[in-house]
Amino acid sequence: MRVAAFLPELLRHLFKKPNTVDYPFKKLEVPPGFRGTPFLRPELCIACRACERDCPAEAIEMTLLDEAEKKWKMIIHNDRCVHCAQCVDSCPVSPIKAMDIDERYELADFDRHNLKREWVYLRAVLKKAEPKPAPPKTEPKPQTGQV
Amino acid sequence: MRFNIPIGPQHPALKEPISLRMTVEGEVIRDADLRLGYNHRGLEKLAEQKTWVQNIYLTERICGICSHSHTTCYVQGVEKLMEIVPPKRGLYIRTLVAELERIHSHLLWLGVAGHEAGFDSFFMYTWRDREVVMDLLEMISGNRVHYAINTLGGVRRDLDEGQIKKILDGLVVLKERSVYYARIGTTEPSFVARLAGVGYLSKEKAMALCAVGPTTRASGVARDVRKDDPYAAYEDTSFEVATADTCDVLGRTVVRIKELLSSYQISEFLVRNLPAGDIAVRAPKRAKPNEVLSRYEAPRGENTHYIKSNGSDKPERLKVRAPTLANYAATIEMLKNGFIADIPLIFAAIDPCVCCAERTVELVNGRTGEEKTVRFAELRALAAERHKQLSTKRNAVWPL
Amino acid sequence: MTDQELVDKLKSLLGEKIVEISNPSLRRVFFTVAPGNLTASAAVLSKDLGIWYIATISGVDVGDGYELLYHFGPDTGSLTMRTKIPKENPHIESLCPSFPGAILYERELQDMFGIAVDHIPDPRPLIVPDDWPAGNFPLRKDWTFERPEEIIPGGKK
Amino acid sequence: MAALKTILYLLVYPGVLFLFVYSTFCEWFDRKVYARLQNRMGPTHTGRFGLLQPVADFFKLMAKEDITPDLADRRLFTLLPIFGLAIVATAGLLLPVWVFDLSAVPMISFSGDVIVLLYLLSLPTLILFLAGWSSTNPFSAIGGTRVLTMLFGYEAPLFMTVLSPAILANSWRLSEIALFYQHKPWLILPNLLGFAVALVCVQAKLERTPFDIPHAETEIVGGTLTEYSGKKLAFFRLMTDIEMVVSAGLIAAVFLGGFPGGLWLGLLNFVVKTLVVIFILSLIRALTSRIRVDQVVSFAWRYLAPLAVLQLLIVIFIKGLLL
Repeated sequence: MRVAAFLPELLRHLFKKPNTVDYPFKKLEVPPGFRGTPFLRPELCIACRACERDCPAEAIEMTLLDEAEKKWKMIIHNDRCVHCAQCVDSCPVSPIKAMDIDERYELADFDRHNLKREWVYLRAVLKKAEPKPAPPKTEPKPQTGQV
Repeated sequence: MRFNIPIGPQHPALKEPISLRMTVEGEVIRDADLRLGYNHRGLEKLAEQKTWVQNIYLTERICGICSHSHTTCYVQGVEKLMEIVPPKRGLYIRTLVAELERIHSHLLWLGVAGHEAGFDSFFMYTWRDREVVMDLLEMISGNRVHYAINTLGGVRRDLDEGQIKKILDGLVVLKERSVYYARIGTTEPSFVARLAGVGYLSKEKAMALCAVGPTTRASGVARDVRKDDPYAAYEDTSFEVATADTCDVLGRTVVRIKELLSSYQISEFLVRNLPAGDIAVRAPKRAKPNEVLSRYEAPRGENTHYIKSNGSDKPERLKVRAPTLANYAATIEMLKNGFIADIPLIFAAIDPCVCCAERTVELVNGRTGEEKTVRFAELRALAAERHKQLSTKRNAVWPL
Repeated sequence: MTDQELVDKLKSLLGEKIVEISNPSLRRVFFTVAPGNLTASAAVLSKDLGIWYIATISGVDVGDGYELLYHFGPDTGSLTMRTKIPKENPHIESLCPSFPGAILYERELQDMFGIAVDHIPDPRPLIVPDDWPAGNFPLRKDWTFERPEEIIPGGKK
Repeated sequence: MAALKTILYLLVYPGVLFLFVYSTFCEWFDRKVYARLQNRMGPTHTGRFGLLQPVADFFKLMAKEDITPDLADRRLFTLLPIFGLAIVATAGLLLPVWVFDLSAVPMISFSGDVIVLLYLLSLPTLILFLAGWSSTNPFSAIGGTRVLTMLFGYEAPLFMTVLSPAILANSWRLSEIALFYQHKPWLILPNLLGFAVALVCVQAKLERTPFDIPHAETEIVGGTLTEYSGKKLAFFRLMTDIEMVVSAGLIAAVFLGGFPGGLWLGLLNFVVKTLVVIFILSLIRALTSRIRVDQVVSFAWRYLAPLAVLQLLIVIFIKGLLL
């Protein structure tokens, strides 16, 4: 038993910088590999629907718009997404995944409809012989940002 | 004078909804009753409609604090059903995450115990240093709470040299701080006065009521699944099962601190002896009809999953027994003849993990004492009715 | 005590009460008894084998009946006692005299499967709310639920 | 003119307005020190350094919906916060800081005002008890009984320790006690033990950790104030803040030599000395965990009361031998 056992530790911190982060004004950096928001690289997607099948939250919705053109539509419901990145693991396209996840974590919105992301695209065809066309290095922007 | 006080479903001491009805006489509790189901999400039924892969993430969401324990328990059961053996490196990483999770859970518990006893400085400092292990877990798995590192047949992410160095550095800091908190927690007089002798659970009672985890170990029962029934990489590690024989909340604190120290030792061993090789093997889509019982020592005690497969890509039955449920009977026993002031500490000492989903509320009519259960829609209707009767009408319309 | 010793000991203690016994993997023993022999077998487990820990009770709807699995935890691993009861008027004797800790799981069993547990010390519902409609037992296979269509609040469609 | 002066005295300085401003500042100081001791930031955004946060909290509460329980006595329930605020504000007027001239304002400074001040500081405790009891909520009722139980523990030692410097100074008047110690500062030293005991008792009176038992939120939700909301809760919070300022002022006046130096310097003295006392109170709050109500009573009678008696004996001894 020691009275005021915590005293030295408390006084030591009295004039130190606080350990907490002034969050909405200052932001913490996320480590590499952080699982943020999923997105699609539509030019690579072969429409195998593996991500849709494996998504535990049923947040991925794929529909075939045009049979002849092989035109597909994918909606990612970010309001349902649990950020597990199973879709990235399930995606068979390699080395650059068609389905990938970025590091954005501030998704809050006043309207759940704004959280949907939608892509309309033609199915990519895997070419076995020739190497893949160099995928764009920059983060592809969602083709239709608005809903 | 005897009267009833309700602790929960909504109460500042409870982080999750559960209802404890206390019959008190002055400051002394004479009887306690328990009511669950405020957060029943029908998870076992839902699991029967999801595929094996989807169920990993479903079981992960049984609990936030011990998310890794439920997935590991589920995944190692399914691996047996599918007759695949994960590679050694995968098992080591899985065990490492499990131990880091135990560290974060026990540090969290230390802080919560401080907070329940009104020792907020202790709470702030332990949680500040808990960030170290949270950052390690985030670095390894990509998320702070739901690590999702397990997959059928191994783990999903590998460790590189830089990460291993960071983990070792972090463990040094954590170890030093834990030793310090152990000293504070067992020497600060006002804190010890709240812990010692509170929530007595004798060894016989602990065994009869089938308590698990640190609750029984603090009553002198050396029972630890990691030792009795080694899974994952625990066969390679060596550690002591932490016990105490004071049978009170102080004993449970001591057990948890001892487990923290042994967890640092195990994690360090795992990181230093990480075998080379693959981290996962491919898992089939279906499992043959069979059944398996999987056990796991979660930070709160033994976690049991019974999984039955029927040859399809979905389980026939997934039975989950989380450790907290097993401790409820013992909690009622500990609460009896205690003080009202000790309720939060005793209840927190089993490290309850109830999880949240609001479904119903109980309304007690103040005049008649009559109780009824009201659904959320009715409650909103009642609120709207009351709102209309108010003399000053508000103009603002609530957006929902 | 190895698994084989446990199996031999069970065989000698319970005799012909055991319908079937298996040891599918290391530290896992499953044995089956008739529903009538349940409490007697449990008493033997707790008295003669010194088992005090019951992990949980799993109920499974197997089509032509309910299979109940009582998972015990001896020091050597896990021991499961299995029994099967018919679907008509399902009821089972309580294990609370031998294992007081079983009460929570028996109450859960009542709520989820509608299996009446005879002589249970506290038969009130544990998990389902008090006004839960009678005759609804969620974990039976014939109980299905309609998922209501998700209505997303907000202005836009 | 005299009437105007009295009104100014009651309403502006050192009356309600000054007490409001200074007590919110003290709450900010307490919160900030508590936060920095815990390596946190504390109030940051409202006003410069978050100085206006307690004021903002007060006005936010004033704007909130005000609910009275169906079963509660409506009149008592409403009047209690107003009474409580009035009582502590009155107590604030008795502090010797604004009364630098011994001959002036006899209704504010008189022989025996230290007793009146102590009495006025006891009343908020009773107000809190009545508030808890009239709320007809089990949590409030338990909180109310805890308030009274604790009162029996700390009140006697507090009276004894505060009165022992008065005995040494041979006066029951706060300004005279302060003046005595200003002339003989070395006589403060024998009272150090009493100072420590008084700090602990004031901590208990203000219901702060380790004595925040009547409103221990993890045990009995809001305790005595569970059913209070809106304006009434705002009044109670303000009451607690002013009570803290007045108690700190009392301790400073009795043990730390009062507030000499006229209008401005006296005010400066008052601010510095009360802040020192409040800093120590915050430190105690950060250092300890909440104890049980039975432990409070046994702690008070096992340690505080004997120490207070010892302090009295020391004072009587010194008075008999040296003076």
